[in-house]
Amino acid sequence: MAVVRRGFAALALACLVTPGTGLAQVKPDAGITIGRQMLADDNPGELWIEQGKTLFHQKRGPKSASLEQCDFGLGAGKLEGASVRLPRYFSDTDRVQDLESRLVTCMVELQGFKRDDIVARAISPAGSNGSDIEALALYITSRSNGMKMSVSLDHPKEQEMYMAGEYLFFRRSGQTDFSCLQCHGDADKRIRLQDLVHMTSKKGVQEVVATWPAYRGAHFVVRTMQWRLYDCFWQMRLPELAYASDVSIALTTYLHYQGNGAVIKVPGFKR
Amino acid sequence: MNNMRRAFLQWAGGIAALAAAGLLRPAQAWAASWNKAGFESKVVNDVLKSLGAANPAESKEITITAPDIAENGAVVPVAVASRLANTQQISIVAEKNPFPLAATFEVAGGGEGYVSTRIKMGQTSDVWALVKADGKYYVARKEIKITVGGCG
Amino acid sequence: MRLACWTILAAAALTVAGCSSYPDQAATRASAESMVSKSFTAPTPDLLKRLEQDRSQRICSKIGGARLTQEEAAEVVKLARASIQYPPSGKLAGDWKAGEKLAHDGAGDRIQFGRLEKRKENGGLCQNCHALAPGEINVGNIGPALTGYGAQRGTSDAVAKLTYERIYNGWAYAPCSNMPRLGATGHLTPEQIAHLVAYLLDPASPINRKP
Amino acid sequence: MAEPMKIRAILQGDVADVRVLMLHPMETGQRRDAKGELVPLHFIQSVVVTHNGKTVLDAQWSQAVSRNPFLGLRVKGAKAGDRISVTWVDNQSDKRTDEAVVAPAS
Repeated sequence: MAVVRRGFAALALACLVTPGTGLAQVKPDAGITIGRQMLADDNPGELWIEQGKTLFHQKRGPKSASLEQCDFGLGAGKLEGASVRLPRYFSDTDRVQDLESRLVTCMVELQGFKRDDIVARAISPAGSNGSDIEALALYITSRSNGMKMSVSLDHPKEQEMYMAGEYLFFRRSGQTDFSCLQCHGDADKRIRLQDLVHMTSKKGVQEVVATWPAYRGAHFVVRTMQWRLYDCFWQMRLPELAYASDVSIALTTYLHYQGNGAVIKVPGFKR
Repeated sequence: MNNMRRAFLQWAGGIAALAAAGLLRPAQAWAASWNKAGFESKVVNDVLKSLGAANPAESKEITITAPDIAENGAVVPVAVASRLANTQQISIVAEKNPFPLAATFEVAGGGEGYVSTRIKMGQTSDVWALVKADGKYYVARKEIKITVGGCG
Repeated sequence: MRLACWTILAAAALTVAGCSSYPDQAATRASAESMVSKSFTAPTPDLLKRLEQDRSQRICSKIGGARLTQEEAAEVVKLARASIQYPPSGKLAGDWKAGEKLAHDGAGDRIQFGRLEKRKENGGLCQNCHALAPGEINVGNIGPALTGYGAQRGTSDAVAKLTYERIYNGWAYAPCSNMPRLGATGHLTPEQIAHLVAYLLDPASPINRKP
Repeated sequence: MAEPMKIRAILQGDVADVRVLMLHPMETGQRRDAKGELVPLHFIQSVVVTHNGKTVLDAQWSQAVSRNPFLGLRVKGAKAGDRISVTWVDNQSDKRTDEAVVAPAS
């Protein structure tokens, strides 16, 4: 009985205090950071910016039009500073849209692409040359490099998206009982060796919103926020997050608003 | 170093694609100079033989900069700096790779004894920096641990 | 700390948005749940059910990770206790070698590109969040280190039972903790959990090796 | 078709720090594609770097160099405005040359 009580106490304590106390944990940090720094200093993601620029100005699609007439919130074709205000409400679609869902809208409306085709190709296979949207999203976001994230919630639909995003961030479901909080609710946590961003801290969430799209070393392509969210739900064993869906936009609205003030610096470099 | 890193963020001026023809040797000439025997060697000893580098001497004048632990074996950054006088050639060898010799760099003219690249590693292994200086071969080694990245 | 942080953020949000037009909790919940129902795809409709929350998950989804009330905590514990099932054999400690393999297996049952990841069995996921045998580097730290688990606690039936239950449904002891209810949600079978218990307790298991 | 490289060359004293990113699959010949078919061996075999037309680095690579390769080197006796040219050739005889001008330290 005493053993049970001691065992229980130890376990209960372990749940209350920061894990890692008591038992020696391997601290792999020092030997890893130099590698991360070497990779981040020379980021192959840079190679996609030019591609995105070309795609933006090229006449493409059934309507043979460029994206120069696409309005990302600051007027047709105005890209400087557009990303730092996204997601935002757009009256023409009567929706709150993030950069990627707005790109889909423009590729459909201006260029005549089929929505289903774009969405199906939006996230490229690992080890490929990447998708049009990945290159475009990087190019457009890079035009806000050095600028501060400043998402507003002035429109009621922006508020609604933010509130939904917050609710979803903490919503646990599925066979792992995960919400975003389980992995991203504390500082200095890792899944295996991979550092997890502490998203309920200002610094952590700013690091996130400032560095996507990013070059993903393990995939050899540029990845976007839509992919980041999709991949989290995959690990959580949940169904597949639909590209540019409201859940993705709500979570992005929540995170970007929390990250207001972050200075954009893309492409980021992720493991 | 920080200043330098910041400076790199500004791309050096105009980058122009050149019509390659005038500057290039024909492809055949390249294939001939490529160290086929070395790159197809399956053990380090054969790599050394292919280079004429049997029994290289350990040297503290060679520095390998690389992580102790690489998160992604597909992209392991490795930089080699040689302070040996008259450094002519630097090879990077991953001992336990199926084909250990990853790359050989001939340093000529104004080239300093420094190269940096990224290699694939199948498993935890010693990485060798094999340096030819003044006609002789020297070596430094560093173990790099490879972990399987991701959650899968 | 987290609660305080959240309160400040919420206050800031309210100030910006203006209280009058701010959606209330029920409205937010309704709009977010409606988004959930329209934002996911799966190869078969039954897999979409994974998005539905059970009673405990609902209680454990407090915004900002806010504290549970005493009643809520008691309800989660009660539901958890009732959920726990034991292997038909009654043996709570199985084969530590099988457990070791499971502990280092993070795959199984994920959905990607319109396909369900079908395997003989799901991985135990332990390595993702817990330090395991001494010297292992590729381990997470979301959960407490399990290094020396059995060496510290012994191998009594009581320890085995407690360990089994903590894996099957840890919310019976720590309601709404980060630890997935691996047995209760069906991620692992009772037999698999018994293998994990053996891996944690057996003196021969690498996890109990002296560092 | 070969995509442009990114070349940065920044002066540090009289040494130009040169950093090159290339877009290339660097296929090992062992990888299978989505259809389960082996992707043929396809990798950069040679990289030559010149400084004002004079060769300063002549590299031979195997398929063990990572996809989307990086090459860093240092060129002694460089001045702002000098030309750095990089040429790669792969085992399928595809090739690419790009050039950059050495920028002063900022």
